[in-house]
Amino acid sequence: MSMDLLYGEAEEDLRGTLRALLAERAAWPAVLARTESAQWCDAGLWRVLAGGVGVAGLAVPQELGGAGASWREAAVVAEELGRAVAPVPFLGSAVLATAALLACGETQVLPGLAAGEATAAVAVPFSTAPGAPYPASVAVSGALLTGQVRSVADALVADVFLVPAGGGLYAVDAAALRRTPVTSLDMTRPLCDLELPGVAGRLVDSGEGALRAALVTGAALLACEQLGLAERCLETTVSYVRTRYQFARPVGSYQGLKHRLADLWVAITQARAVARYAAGCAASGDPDTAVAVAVAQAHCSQVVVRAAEECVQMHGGIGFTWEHPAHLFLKRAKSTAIALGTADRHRAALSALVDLPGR
Amino acid sequence: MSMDLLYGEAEEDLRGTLRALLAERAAWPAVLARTESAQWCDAGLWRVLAGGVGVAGLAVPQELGGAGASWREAAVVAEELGRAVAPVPFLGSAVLATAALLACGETQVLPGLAAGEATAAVAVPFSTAPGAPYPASVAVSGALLTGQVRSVADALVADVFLVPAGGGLYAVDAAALRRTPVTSLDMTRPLCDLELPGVAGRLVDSGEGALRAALVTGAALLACEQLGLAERCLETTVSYVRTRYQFARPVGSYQGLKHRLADLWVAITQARAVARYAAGCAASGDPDTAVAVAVAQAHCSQVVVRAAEECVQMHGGIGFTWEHPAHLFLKRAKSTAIALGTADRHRAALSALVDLPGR
Amino acid sequence: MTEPVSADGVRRRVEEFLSRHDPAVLDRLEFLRARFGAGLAWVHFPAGLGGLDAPRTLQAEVDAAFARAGAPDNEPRRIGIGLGMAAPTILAYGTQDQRERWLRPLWTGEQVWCQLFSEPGAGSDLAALATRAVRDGDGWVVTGQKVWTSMAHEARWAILVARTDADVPKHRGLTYFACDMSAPGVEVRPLRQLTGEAEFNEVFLTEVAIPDCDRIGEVGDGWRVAQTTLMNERVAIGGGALPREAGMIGVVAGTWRERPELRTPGLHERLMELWVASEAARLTAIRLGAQLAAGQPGPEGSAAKYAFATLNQAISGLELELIGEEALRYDDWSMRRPAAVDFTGRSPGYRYLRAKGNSIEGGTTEILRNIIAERVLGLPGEIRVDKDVAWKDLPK
Amino acid sequence: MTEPVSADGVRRRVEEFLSRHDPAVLDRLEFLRARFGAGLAWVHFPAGLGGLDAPRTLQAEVDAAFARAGAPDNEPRRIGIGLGMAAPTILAYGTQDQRERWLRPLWTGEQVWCQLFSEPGAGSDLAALATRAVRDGDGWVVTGQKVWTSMAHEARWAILVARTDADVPKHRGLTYFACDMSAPGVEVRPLRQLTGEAEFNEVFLTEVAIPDCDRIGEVGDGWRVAQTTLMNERVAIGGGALPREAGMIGVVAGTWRERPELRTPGLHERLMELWVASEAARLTAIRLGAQLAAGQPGPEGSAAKYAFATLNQAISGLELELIGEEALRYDDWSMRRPAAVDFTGRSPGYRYLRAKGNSIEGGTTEILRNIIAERVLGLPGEIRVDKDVAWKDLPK
Repeated sequence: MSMDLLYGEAEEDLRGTLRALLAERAAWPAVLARTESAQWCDAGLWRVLAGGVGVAGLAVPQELGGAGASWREAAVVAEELGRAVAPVPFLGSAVLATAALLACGETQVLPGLAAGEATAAVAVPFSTAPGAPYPASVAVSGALLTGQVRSVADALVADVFLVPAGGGLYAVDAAALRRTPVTSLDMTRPLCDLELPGVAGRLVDSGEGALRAALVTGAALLACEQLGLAERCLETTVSYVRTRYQFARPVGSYQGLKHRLADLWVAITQARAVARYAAGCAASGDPDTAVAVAVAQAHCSQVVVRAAEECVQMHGGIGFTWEHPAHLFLKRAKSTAIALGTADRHRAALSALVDLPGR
Repeated sequence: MSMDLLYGEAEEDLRGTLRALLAERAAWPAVLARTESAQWCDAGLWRVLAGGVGVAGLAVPQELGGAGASWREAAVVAEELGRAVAPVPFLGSAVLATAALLACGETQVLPGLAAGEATAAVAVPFSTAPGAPYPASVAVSGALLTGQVRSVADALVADVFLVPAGGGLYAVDAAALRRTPVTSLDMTRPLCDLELPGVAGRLVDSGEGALRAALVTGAALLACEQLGLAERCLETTVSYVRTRYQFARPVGSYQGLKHRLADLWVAITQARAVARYAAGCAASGDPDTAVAVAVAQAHCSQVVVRAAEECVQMHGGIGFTWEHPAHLFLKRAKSTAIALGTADRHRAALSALVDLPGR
Repeated sequence: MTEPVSADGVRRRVEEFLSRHDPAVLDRLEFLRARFGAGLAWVHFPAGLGGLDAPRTLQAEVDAAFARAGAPDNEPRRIGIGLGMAAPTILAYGTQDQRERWLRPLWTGEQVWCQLFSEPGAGSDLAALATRAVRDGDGWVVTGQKVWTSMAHEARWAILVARTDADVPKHRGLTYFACDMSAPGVEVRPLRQLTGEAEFNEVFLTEVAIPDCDRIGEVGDGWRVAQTTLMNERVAIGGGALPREAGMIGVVAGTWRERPELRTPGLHERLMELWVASEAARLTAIRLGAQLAAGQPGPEGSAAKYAFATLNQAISGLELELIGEEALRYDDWSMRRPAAVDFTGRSPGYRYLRAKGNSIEGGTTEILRNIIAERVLGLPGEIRVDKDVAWKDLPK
Repeated sequence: MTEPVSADGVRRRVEEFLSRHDPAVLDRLEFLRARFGAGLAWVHFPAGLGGLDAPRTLQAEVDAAFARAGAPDNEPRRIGIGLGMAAPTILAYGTQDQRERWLRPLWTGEQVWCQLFSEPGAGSDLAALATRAVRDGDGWVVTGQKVWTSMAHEARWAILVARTDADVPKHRGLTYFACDMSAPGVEVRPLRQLTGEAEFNEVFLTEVAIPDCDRIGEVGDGWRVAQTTLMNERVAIGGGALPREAGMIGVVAGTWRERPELRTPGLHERLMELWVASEAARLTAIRLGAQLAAGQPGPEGSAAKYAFATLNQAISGLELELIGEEALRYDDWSMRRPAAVDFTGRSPGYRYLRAKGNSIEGGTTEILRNIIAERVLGLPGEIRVDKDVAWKDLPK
């Protein structure tokens, strides 16, 4: 078992760098303004993150242009980007697509992703759980792929798509397929519908392994993103209730709110342990990874939604408005709770893994 | 739909009579003391209730010696006896057995029960849900019944047993079978194991109808008992937290407790509506009875346990001791939540009744 | 006309009125003004002010009779604040001149009213409000910011509470006014919600002149006058016997039945729990209605609102998990200006987001729980630190 | 012997000691006294008081070496209050005479200690306690009632906090004593719990004479001394890396696996939720342990205790619903006097009932949540009405 659940010094340094950068480049008013612009993705920020800080290649070996670190370090990036609800394609490209390509030993696309020169997306609905049936919406005929895929994350800016079809995985040039932007619940990570009108693909995996690895790793890192966002919600709320007065007292002095915030803090402390464990397992290829990821997603999906809902509620009227960041947190939180499998699907997966069958 | 959810004047009178009587005859110190005596049942109290007030015959027609009222009035009795955790065989004899005999038109035993001269019990484990498979632990061979039944409620004092066997229901004289008292979680309604070593029985129902009617009616009235007990828990707790000082303030002035008690009050207010509706449906043979009973049990079983658990917790140390009534409430509450089907079994029954299948 | 009118008397008047005023022929506004004049607007109001001093319970029958005759109505949803909150307050505290000026156009819908109570700094603690009204010759000059004002962009009049004395404890320094929304210095801006829409407005008051004849009630008596308004707001909640599966639970139950491929055992358990909770809330509302009809008013109104908010939020949250991929999409973020909430006409994502407001608007769940704990259960109130402190000295 | 002893030095001393003291031959008490005398009782204590001024972290190694050699131990569970709470306090605040009198028989188990802090009227608000100690010549006379005292019926000594001045605010009028439990006027009665057992006692003190030489710390300084005791209580919580499914969840998971006939879809969902919650709590405890080892102590101890209580209660409640009919039965209501809680040795009903104490004993969940809210999140404290009020004038 991968039992080092703390953060190392290098990880804390990375966090410090990211937090300072995101505070400057992805403060919430800018993030909110961007949701109403034509460019959801902050390409400039992504250049700094991927090209400068090197967040896209952390888990990629050095010989493929990466940093040769692991998913543990990438998990710290997920936490910080989650905190900031930052509009960059980290999860889709640097986690899902990268994990898929690493799993199948692909070497053409990967170096470009690791260097931040290109981005890729796995062409599955963002709601796909790691244990879901292999997608069947794209058919292979000859060397051509035909079909469509709905609600793909980080797809609007992707250069390459990894398309599951016919039981394998194909790399497809983005220019070859049609993208239709989707009005999305999470405006900071809008989705996209894909149509493949008989396009050429390059087979990168002839089996299911790469896709499964991508979804499992993605779910682990998504839990870390949820952790970061939940912390942001709690901090925002705590700082509000300390300064908001009602009946001549800070509302944070009322025990009803205090107890709920204490409960939330306990849940987030647990979220840190389970998310850290899942990331550690994914990093080391631990045999316990499937259990760790299911636990992390089952727990963190609930915690992040609760944190965001309490953030709205405890802000009262202002939290219900467009001009306060709480709704950005709420929409991201609820979307992540559905992404890569809902909590109840992860519990169902767990029940098979730990021999607690439903009937 | 039986939509009169209020209490009539006669019902309020009945409640007043019972509450005064029980305050005098079944105050908690006496109830607690009796749990450690050899006689769990307060025979004197039951004589007054059944013979004097006439609680055992409320739902029995006048021509069979009853009061010719209905299960609605009996429900008020269940509420008040639940409040008092009174050690009398009302639920087992005046509800379960009486409902069974009414359903099959039996006329020999019923008048005695209605008059309070005898008591009866339905020989099923107290945990049996209305929709459970027909019991198979007693076999019929010739005219003799052989087998055993575990954990029967109100059986220690019963004169007659109604034994489901061979797909029908038999009346068996209590003297003919062996009773073994069970150390029970609910010390105010201890259970009993029965052994039937080949005893004669009189067939009173050749089908399943009487038993089903008994269990459905029993579950409706049990919800009313739970309502009464939940109210008692809330009242006891509220009066304690108003007078218990910590940090020079009544603990009931802390918002953490206030909000939990407010939530509990809301849940109990809802319990009253659903229990009342279930009793009304049972009284009128409404086609919605099965739904009403499943809703009432699913809701009230959870509410009564929560009320009792909060009662223990909010009393702090004193609530954890033997010398405070909170534990009597807790043990009764949790036992009723298992009796006649747990909440989750009632929800499962409901899912079929309202066309919301699980898969 | 000062003695109360009997039920038969009311019915006869309706018949007579309809026989003389053909809704198919008369102009809509003319018809409504005539109905008001005949005392058939709100029959429990005094004669001469649209009523007949008749029992309030007859109103439903009157409305039904007019509806059957094909008469135009006064679009009650559009003028809800006027009908429900301003009118009872004007009746209770207004001068005869004010009643005669305001009540008829209010009822006919010629003049829409809105409510200028809440402020950014005074949410649950309404009495802490900071909008100032300063004496200026024969009138007042009002400056401040109000928020959560529905219909402000269509309103001609507002009921307004402002601070006229900052040197006394907060409840004692307030005065109640009617504010002409077309007066100089009144600026209305839409307030966009997390759903993308703007049901409400912010209203900025910059040295708005209000003549003293538009003051309602005594100077310094605004808190008491406002209580009448707010009590009438709460009466509106609760009410009718809805059928089983009405509301949010029906939507998700329908999806469950129609789309078996979405079902999972885990969601089934939560669905059934929420179905039971919805049915319990429904039966409780029916019981509350029966109690009110039987003259046993209780504080269950607060509980009903609280239960409704909690259920709406839980059910809409479940719905998103049930539909999975589709829940990641939204119907429309554009800034619409709806007149009312539409829970069933829009997407599941909208329901989820809009339901978040149910536990904030019209009394937060925290305040409702305080009310239940203190007024129903008799638990002690919070220690108050704002008693007997001049408003200007309160921490804010 | 006043300079700190190194790890090697400690190891060498253990070897030497064991070579000279054969546990197979020596009398148990003689052996323990000799071990104390050699400074190998608690190596971080000072020389001459059973220790060697060595790092505390070496203790586990020493204990393991003694265990390997088949040495008798001092039955640490039986004397937990002495070891965990009395000894650190005596060391911190006791006089040299007191340390020499009490620490050796405390450590060897010759003298069991108990704790006389809680009172019926002072639960979470310990500083409000009412037991009075009145000066009487050279000593004190103590009268009052204490509660929740485990091991009082076997104890020779108690640590006691009593009020020596009722005219000052509550925290300032307390003094800390050691109380001889064999003194006249000390009466111990078993306190029966809702499980039927009596783990604890009530202790009635009626004019108990305590010589001034048994006072620990200054007069009026009892609250500060008691903090040392209580902090050492809290350190005990948390700790080791337990395997998956350790504790209550393992019991119910075992039943689930062994008895498929009990399974229902609804209970399955709850089981899985609690399994996830248990695993989350377990990983959190492991992380806490690693943080403590890495010298990052945090307030997570309170959170761990709270999570443990909540889980134990939820899981044991689920277990009863799972086993259904059997849950209606109980194993034994007789008034046993167990030395410690036995969650796995008894029936599911016992687990359910005993777990109710987990959210009360050693800090209620309400107090733990206050601690987290105020000390971790920095939220404002409750308005205090007991500051600067003489104890005798406080409402009670």
